Amino acid sequence: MEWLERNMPKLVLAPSFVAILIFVYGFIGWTAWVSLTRSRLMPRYEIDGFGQYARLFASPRWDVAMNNLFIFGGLFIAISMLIGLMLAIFLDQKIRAEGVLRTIYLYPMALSLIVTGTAWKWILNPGLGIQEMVRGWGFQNFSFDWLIRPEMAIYTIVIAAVWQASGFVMALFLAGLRSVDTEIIRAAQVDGIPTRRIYTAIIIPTMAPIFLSAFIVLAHLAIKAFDLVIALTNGGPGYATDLPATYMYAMAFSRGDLGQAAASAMIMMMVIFAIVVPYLYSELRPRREN
Amino acid sequence: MPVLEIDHLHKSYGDTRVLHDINVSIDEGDFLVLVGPSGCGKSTLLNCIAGLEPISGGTIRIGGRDVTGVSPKDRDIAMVFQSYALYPTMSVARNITFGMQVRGVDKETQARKLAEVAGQLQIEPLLNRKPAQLSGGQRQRVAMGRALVRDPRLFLFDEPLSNLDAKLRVSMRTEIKKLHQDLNASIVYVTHDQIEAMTLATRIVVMKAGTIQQVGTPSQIYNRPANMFVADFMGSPAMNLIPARARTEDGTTRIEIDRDGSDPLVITDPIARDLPSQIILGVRPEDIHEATGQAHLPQDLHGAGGEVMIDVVEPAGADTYAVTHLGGTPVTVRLRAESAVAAKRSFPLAFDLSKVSYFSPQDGSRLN
Amino acid sequence: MPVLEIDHLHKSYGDTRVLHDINVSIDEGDFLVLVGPSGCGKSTLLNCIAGLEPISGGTIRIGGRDVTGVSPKDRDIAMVFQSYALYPTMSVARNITFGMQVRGVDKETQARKLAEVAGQLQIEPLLNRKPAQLSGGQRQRVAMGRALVRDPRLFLFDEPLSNLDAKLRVSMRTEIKKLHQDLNASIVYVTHDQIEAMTLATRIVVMKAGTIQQVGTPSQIYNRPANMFVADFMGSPAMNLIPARARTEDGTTRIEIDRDGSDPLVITDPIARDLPSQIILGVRPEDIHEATGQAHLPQDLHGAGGEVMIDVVEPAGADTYAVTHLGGTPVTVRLRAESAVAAKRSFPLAFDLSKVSYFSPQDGSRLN
Amino acid sequence: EPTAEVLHWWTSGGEAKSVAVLQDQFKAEGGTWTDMPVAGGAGDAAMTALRARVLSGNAPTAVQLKGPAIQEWYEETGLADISDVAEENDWAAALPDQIAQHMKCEGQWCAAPVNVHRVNWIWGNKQILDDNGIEMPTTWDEFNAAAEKLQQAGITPLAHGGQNWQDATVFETIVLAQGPDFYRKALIDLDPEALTSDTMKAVFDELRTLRGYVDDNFSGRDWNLATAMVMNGEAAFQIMGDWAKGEFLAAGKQPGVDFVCWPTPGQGFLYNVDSFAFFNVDGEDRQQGQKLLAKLIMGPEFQKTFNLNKGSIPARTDVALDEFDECAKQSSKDMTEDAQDGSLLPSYAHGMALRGAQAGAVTDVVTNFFNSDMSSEDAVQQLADAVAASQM
Amino acid sequence: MLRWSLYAILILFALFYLMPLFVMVTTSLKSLEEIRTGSLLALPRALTFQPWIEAWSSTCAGTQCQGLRPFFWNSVLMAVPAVVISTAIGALNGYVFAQWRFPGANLFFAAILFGCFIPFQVVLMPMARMLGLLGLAGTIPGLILVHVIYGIGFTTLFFRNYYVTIPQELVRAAKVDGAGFFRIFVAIFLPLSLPIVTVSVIWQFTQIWNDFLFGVSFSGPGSQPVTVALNNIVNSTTGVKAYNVDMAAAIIAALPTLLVYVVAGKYFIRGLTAGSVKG
Ligand SMILES: Nc1ncnc2c1ncn2[C@@H]1O[C@H](COP(=O)(O)OP(=O)(O)OP(=O)(O)O)[C@@H](O)[C@H]1O
Ligand SMILES: Nc1ncnc2c1ncn2[C@@H]1O[C@H](COP(=O)(O)OP(=O)(O)OP(=O)(O)O)[C@@H](O)[C@H]1O
Ligand SMILES: [Mg+2]
Ligand SMILES: [Mg+2]
Repeated sequence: MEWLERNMPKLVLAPSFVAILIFVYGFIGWTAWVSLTRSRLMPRYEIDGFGQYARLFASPRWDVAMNNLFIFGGLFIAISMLIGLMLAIFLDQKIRAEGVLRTIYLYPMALSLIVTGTAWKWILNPGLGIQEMVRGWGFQNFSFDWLIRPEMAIYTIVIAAVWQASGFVMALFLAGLRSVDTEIIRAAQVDGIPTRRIYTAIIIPTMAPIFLSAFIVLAHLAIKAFDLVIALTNGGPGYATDLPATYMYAMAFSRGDLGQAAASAMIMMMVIFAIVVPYLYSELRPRREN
Repeated sequence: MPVLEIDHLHKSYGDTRVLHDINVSIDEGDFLVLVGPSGCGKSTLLNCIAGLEPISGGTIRIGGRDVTGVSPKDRDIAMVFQSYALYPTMSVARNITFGMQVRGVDKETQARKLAEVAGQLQIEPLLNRKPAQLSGGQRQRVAMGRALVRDPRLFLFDEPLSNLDAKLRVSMRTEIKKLHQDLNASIVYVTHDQIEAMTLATRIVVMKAGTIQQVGTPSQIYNRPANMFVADFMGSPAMNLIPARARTEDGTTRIEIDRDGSDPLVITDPIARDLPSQIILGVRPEDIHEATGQAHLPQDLHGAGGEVMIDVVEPAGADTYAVTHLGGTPVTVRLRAESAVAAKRSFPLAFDLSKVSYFSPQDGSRLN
Repeated sequence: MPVLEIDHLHKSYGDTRVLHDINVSIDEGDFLVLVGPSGCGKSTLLNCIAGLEPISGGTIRIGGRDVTGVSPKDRDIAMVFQSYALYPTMSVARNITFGMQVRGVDKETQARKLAEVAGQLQIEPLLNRKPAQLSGGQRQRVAMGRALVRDPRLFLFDEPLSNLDAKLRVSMRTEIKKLHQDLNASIVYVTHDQIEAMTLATRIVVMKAGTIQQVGTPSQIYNRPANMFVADFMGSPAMNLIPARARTEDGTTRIEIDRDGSDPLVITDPIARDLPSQIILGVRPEDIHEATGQAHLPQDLHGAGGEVMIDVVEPAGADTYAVTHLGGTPVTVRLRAESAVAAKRSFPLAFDLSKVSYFSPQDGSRLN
Repeated sequence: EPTAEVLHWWTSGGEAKSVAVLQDQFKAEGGTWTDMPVAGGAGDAAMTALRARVLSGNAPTAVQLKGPAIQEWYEETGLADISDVAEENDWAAALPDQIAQHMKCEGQWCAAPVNVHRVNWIWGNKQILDDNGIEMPTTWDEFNAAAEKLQQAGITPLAHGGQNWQDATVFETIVLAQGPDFYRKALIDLDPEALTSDTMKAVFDELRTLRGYVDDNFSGRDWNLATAMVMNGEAAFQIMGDWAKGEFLAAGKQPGVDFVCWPTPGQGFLYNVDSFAFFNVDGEDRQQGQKLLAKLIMGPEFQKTFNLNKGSIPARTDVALDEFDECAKQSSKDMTEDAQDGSLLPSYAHGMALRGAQAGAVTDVVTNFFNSDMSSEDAVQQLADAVAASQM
Repeated sequence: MLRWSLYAILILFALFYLMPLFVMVTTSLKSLEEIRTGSLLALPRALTFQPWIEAWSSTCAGTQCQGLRPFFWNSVLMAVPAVVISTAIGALNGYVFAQWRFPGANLFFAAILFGCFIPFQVVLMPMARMLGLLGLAGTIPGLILVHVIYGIGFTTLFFRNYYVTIPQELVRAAKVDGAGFFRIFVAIFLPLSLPIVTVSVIWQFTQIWNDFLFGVSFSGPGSQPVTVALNNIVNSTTGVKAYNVDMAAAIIAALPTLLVYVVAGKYFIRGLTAGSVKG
């Protein structure tokens, strides 16, 4: 009984622990294994060396995909955080129609990209959407044709992704803002701190853990931005908007090149590891001392 | 021109009325202390002055300007919160300097003021800690520091010393007093500490359940309480409030107090007062004296007392308190520590009639 | 068997040592009061006793059982937190009954105890409120209530009355005293209020920077402080600590104190004490008397004083404090309110030599 | 009682109706049909589902599979042998040899074909062509000339979309124009010499030329929207398989009246054959289901109905084409002829010629070329490299 | 003045967010003819609700022509238990990580977080094998299991990061009051958790309801969720695309999620913990 009580926290975590061990790390191990084989349609388990990685690094398409990941991931995370935080702060000012606005900002998450992709495609298409509309108003020189320019198309993906995810980030931040002790805010007000500084210097630092949540969520979405690319550009023009996730999917499921897919997955995870782990470390460490 | 003028202020939380028709004004350099039982609305009043709580009625003027609806940061006030409200992610030093930094005070001045305040508050070794690493009293001092580095038109302090030990409290009290005198600062100060109230205030406001009971100098409040509530509330141990009968007779006032198992105690006030027949006699424990060695007593105390039985004796360091029964209530007498008083023994006492108050038993108001 | 036994307790936060080698034991029915300056480790010690902070060394035994590592809920304790720690989503009533509910106390008992405690604490009208709707003092009382409804082996109170006004404080003090006597409860109590410490404690522990300075009864602590720190810390205003020279002569001790612009003051202690030549003379303000009417003085004070100049006079209700200079330090004298003392005038004083303490100027330890 | 669970990606319009016909026939024969449609990504989603199903030990009875993928799956997991059904109904006689080969795994029948699409078609807007006096181009030079003319007249010559298989389709028709042998060497045998040859460079040059005839907004456009452009007179031509015909017909357009269909320049027939493969399953009822299904799929009735709906022609050569339109009839005729002289060839762009990895490698280069300003020299080099890497 | 511009910005953003919805709604109310000929961004000239009716009850996905209706229930059966279970587990995990730290807890937390990044494409195959072994292949419980496992990372993250902001004194008080691990959680933390439960439910419900990849891979013929049906409707390979039906279907498929947003949104109440504790 005593033992049970003392170990309850660990017991509670145990199922998650087992699940994560098998279904995340076990599967990562499986992927690592497969990446060393010549698996094609289906997994084969004879180790064959690092050939898949050599192929991967030789592929110009993979280069493009990785480049895009950095451009897209960086911009998407930064912009979504900024917009999400801004909207959360604005909504926190005792806004009248808060409930309605909040739902409007949030709803894009609700819609399946299978179809919103089409809507975005239309909106961004120079011949159908915004460009056409603005030109219709008489601005003949207006041009917004990123969707069809290989070097710019990735930015349209950023726009659509921000549109989809920033509302959720807003919700996260709003929940965080609402858990900050109001007395502290009052103290700052009396201290003569302007509202802007109250947010930047006092509230936002106390929300550091919420930033961690937002970062992880956004990074997750960025790395897995698969549906979005498929729906909006399908990787095009050419493969200009390919991302590692779409590359991997193409290899694994349309091309029957599982070994290659596994290798790309491993590289992807290593990159994530390299970026996320230092961040996790810096976020989790100081809390330990308190 | 008054620094702060409060006119007919009302404040409710939903249906709960918390402040009723508050009228107070504070002049430049005033040190106003708010006292009153827990929950009477002191913090709420401070919050209203600071603009942290919307008021339900009335007006507040600071420096002649109507600030009803003005945001706290534009009221030019500094405040110490009862709950400290430190910025949790900032170090102690930054908690204190942050306001200055925002106001664009130059680095040097910031450092100087920080050092100064840290010295006053004895928190130099803590400057790099986070609030979560501080003890209760340390947090309170940091909260004080945050206010002290400012130079506002009005300071608001909400029980700023409640978590400090006596020594530190005395030294902090001195710092606050100095602040008041040196800077001629205007201060509104909430405390439940009688000594703080008496020593710091130029004026005291006594509140009860959201209404003001009396406004006056410390000596007015202590010596001439406006009603039984104030009399009872101020002073520790509290003023004895003894039911008695009064009659004017031969240009003097004759006061009879019931005594257990004996004749009533009869006291003669040399002044003819127009009192109702039933009164409450208010007398502070230190105004009841031991009447053995008559030499100890001021001249006019002779005859103003008699023998009583002592129920309990409580030694308390410098003093000894003796509790007896009169008029059906316990009466506390404060004696020097070396007094030979003992429980269950008879004891000769005398009232200092120049210091007593008479109250109406009906509404508790002062009669003399 | 002691209820609580603490042996060689150490506690560090990271590199910061907060408690050094604490040894205390409490018997059934003891009322132990912890006092010490802000930040000296009182709350930390309570937390260690409660099992809320892991200790870095030593053992804690409750009721003879080693509880190092036992979870708080199995230690059979009740605690009031300095920061209240009320459950924010529960009503006041549920805050109080939660512990009983958890322990499976039946509904009826819960209701009865709730009513009882609410009455004692004067919080009946607040029972349905949420903590956020309470004033500071009200929160503190609710926190008290949460502990009082329990019937644990050991109560831990961390400054439970610091936010209350004097009257309420007195009545709460009485409640706690009753609790202690009626239930023969064992209590560890942190306070910075001298009167609370003196009136409540059966034993007082004085701490400083994580070490215990003295353990003793209130009168031991007050009258025979073990060192200058304790002497200075306990009592308000503090004991005067006056540098002096001592010499044994004719079976008496001759003590010389420097006086501004005049000969040294010479006092003769009738007992021959083996003192070093340089000493610190400790004397409480109430043990310095006015020597005009010699009749006022106890017999043995005769000759133990002289004339001094008064610097400041501070009237404080029942008392008046006069401050003078002796041996290069200010010396406070407590006088009756009606004393005719005045600033910048000469004043005849006398020390009560039966009450003075002598300390070593080197390590501050007591010499007599 | 035969049961079948059929995994396919024919979810909409004519296709779904056609599958429904099969389903009805199956039920009429007393079978139980469980439909498992998974659309998306030209069958990618269905393939994803298929893999999960196979790995969980729960393969569907029949799966829409085509081209070398059938043999690949056979190598990975084995497929059910339906030779008895095939022999009983003499499929060998009814199918062109090339197509029959796709249905066999190590000599035994393991899949049943549904239709034959011809990939190398040019679709034209009759009105525009007539207005500008354009004849059927028989070489790419003629096509270019016609396109220039149209461009001068302010008409978009070529409707094209943004899916990379559309790029690949155009590409393979140009390759085909270099002769069946070159096509075979380049896109079936992946002969490095052919891939880097001047001929291949010329192919890329032509592709670059064609790129100039496409309007600016083609990126991201679906193929059927491109078809609509031709229909609505916004563009003159589209190079697309015969499924485009379905769009014209659905919009009520008449072949020869509103639109015209020509094979792309050069000689040859690129085919894209849809088929169903049968996995190894347990249970008598499911195995029976497979057999019944195989029989029905190859049944003349189904072949006719289905292909009328879909715009393609029956895989069986012995189905009467009376009800089919002109384009289909020509397709059928060409198929029979080209089957004789070896110019009936599998379409690489539609997964009939190469394994997925290799086809993908080629497409990557082609689509990148089409959407950038890469030189033809670089393109052939990349092509050879990518193909080499994919064969590791 | 300031407030005015605040509202202006908020409304501007609202318009940005609404733009695609506007396109979708107007398209879903147009006839196909109008879509083909008119501007995409124009309001419908003649309203028609036919596409909505078709999308709900009669459009074909494969050989079945019953619209989205039959698949809805599958999604509900899958999403509701998966959301509840993963949120519950996440809340408990977060509670442990935030308030009952033990050596190694942070490392484990980091490990869980890193798990959030595993690409789902990678797990498909081994997961399929696992489900096959567990006998859950092609069933709704199988899907629930998958969604729970890959949802734990996020729910744990949300709750942990919310709970660390709650002062430790509360746990201490409750421990002294005699409450055990679960009691403290239920009586003290849960009532404080409404905002974060809202966030977690929104996230999980959205992720699970809109998931396609797992849905298509691990469902059987009788257990396909609504996204698979939607995909089948939208992703036709041939034939005329009924954009109006597609858009209507998409909006219908999103209705439960929107409903969750509206309902859950109520619980974003201000300042739940405020004033409870000093410092
Ligand atoms: N988490 C922590 N990390 C580092 N130091 C700490 C931490 N918590 C408390 N301390 C330090 O430990 C010392 C003892 O703190 P404690 O709270 O026990 O003091 P205290 O005696 O209760 O004071 P007070 O009367 O002001 O409440 C203080 O100096 C404080 O700054
Ligand atoms: N949010 C609220 N809703 C309802 N009543 C409230 C609220 N906040 C405070 N009160 C009530 O208002 C009254 C005044 O509270 P206030 O905090 O001003 O008291 P106080 O005089 O500062 O007391 P203390 O000395 O105990 O701090 C109290 O009775 C309190 O219960
Ligand atoms: Mg208060
Ligand atoms: Mg403390």
